[in-house]
Amino acid sequence: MADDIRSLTAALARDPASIAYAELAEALRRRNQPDEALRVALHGLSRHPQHADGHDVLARIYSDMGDLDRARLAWSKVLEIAPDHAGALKGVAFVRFRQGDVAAAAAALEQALAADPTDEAARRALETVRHGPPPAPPPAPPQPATAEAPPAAPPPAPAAPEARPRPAVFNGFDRSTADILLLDERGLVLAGGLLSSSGADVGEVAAAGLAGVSGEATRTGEYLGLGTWRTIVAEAETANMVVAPVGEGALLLVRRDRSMPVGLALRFAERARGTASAWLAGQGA
Amino acid sequence: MSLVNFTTREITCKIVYYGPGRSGKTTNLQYVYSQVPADRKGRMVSLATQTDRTLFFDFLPLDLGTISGFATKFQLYTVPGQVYYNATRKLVLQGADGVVFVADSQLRQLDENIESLQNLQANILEHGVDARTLPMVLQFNKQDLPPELILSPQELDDALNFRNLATFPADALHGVGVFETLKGVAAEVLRRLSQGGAGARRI
Amino acid sequence: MTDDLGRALDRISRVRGMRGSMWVSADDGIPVAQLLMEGVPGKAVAALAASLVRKVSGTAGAVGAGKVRFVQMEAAGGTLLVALAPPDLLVVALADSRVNIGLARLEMMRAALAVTA
Amino acid sequence: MSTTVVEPWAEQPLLRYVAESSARLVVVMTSAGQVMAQHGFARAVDLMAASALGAAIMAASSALAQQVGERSFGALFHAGERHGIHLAPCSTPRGTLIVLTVFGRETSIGLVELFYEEFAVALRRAAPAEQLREPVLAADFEADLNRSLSSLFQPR
Repeated sequence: MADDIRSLTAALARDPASIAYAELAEALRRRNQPDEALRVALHGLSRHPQHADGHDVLARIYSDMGDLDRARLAWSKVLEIAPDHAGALKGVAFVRFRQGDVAAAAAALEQALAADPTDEAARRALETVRHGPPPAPPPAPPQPATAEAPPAAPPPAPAAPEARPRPAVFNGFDRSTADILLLDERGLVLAGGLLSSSGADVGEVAAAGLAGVSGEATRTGEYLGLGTWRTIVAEAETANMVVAPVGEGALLLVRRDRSMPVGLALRFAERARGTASAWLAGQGA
Repeated sequence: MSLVNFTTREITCKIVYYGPGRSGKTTNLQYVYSQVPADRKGRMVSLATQTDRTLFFDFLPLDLGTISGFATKFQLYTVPGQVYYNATRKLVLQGADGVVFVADSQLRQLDENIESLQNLQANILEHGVDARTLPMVLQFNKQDLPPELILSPQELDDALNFRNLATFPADALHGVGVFETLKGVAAEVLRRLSQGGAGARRI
Repeated sequence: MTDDLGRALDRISRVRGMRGSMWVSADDGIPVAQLLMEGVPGKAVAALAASLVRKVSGTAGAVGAGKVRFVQMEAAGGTLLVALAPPDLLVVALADSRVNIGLARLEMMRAALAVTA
Repeated sequence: MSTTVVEPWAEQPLLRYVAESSARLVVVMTSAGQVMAQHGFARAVDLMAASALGAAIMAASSALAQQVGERSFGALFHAGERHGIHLAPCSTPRGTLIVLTVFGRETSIGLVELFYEEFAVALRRAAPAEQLREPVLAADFEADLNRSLSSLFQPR
């Protein structure tokens, strides 16, 4: 047993009511022992239900286990106790972002930055949420901060994953494939690519967001008696976006510069939909 | 907090009837309501369940006329007794100027009385008020029941009266001791006011 | 204010193929003013249109397209049109497939501009 | 997130309502605050406080409605910074139930209200008629309240 775990376990044995449980749970979590970490955290929290850092560690454990809903609930519990808890705000942002709610993710990160403008990790995460690839899980503070001592600066977020090579379905399509993306209804990229103005690959960010758009469009069509939807066009400040379903359950996103008239962008999207549909058929999708 | 208006010489005080479930809190208010003339009382509001368990509070506004030169108005409240409703009970206690603790004299309810007194203590503390400064009286209700079922006022006093409060034996159903209790708590509140304390002191 | 909103809805509703138009509070997704033909579920239109626009705006922001100003959803049985009037109003219109989208869009963008000017 | 019911008929309508409205917390309760079904609560003590307060708010607003000559208010909506609260009565063959919904910024009052109306219809259709339970003795009233609470948190 690692020595930090041994000493923390001893400290807890000496004083079961101490809040060292949070440090022990975090240490167990880092050594990839989520079940023990969970047991220690829950036991500690039953004694200290209002211990923000304890709920923060619990949220990380759930996040590691892939239970994002429970992680979000635990982080929002932290925020009830300590509204500007940086770890929790970044945690909520991470979960939101993974669940495709980009706006809520950005809001949480903006709040973290408002609370601590020097928080570099939050700034980079916000940049990524707004323009770049999805952020890595929030870096854990080395040890849970006591109320007085400000949390130590967490290690910097790992470098953004490099753009993986994708099937060149749309090559030769109006000279560039930087504006066409093919994704499945679960929000995973199939082909094409999308770069932000700064050149970052925002394909996965778009894919995550569009899964939500497509679900809402389907529901809206049903409830308003409009039937199945064919296209969604969004005119924004610097670009127009066209979203269209392709075949059984795939989605196409086409982004064209504002200078191209909407009508033309729609025609362009129609052509791209044909190409994508043929390619998917070829893939037996 | 009681509203004391020295220019118009008016006082409005909030009195809360507290105690375990079915100890007779609502019965106290219903008897007062039945006896006070129409021009001296407002409409009684009872937020109760269909089975007449107090869910949130009963409320009875009273005008007791002039006491030592002040036109005195009382707002009588009761709280729900069940543990289940602690969240709402706590709200009603907010800003109370005086408390009537209605104890159920039945022997088998002694634990509930003690638990409710401790709950009162905890809820007062949570409002940041020092319980020792809050005017309070004890009512030993249901003294009309057969002696073998109940504790005597003396036994109840020993078991519950840690703060040497004024106590009032009562049979609220038939109105015995109800007005004595109300006058008792009113006197405590007004005495505290005359000592310059604006009702319960915030700690 | 409300008669300006009402007049704008009048103009929008005169576009051929229009089934109804309404002002919606963007955050709450509830109708503020409406001019609907019989049978158009105003509450549903407001709630769903606002939700769709919020999701589209989130994605547009994430891919660097900036603030969304107009959204149109074409479906087999009709079209949903939304013009954004920041900070918190939407002009929403429900039309059948024959609608002249260009004209409807123009009236809606003009209405949105007028109310934010 | 856990969705548990005291009586099975409420489960499907509640699951659909939670999915469509994206509500974070939902409580279906009697007008006395006795819980029939819940979504999102991890601890019984939180659910007990929420249902007691929800029932109390409904009781207070109904009393206020009568004072101003209204039969009773429909839905109540509290807009908060990060959460909204929707509270509404729902008449069913089992008597009037109260539905408390807490939702975040990922949805809106418009959507909650839209899918609450559907939920109320589904509850009305699914609820079996009130079995003529013998009236709960005053002494057992609290036990009755706690019985449904504990059944919601039994290990499955």
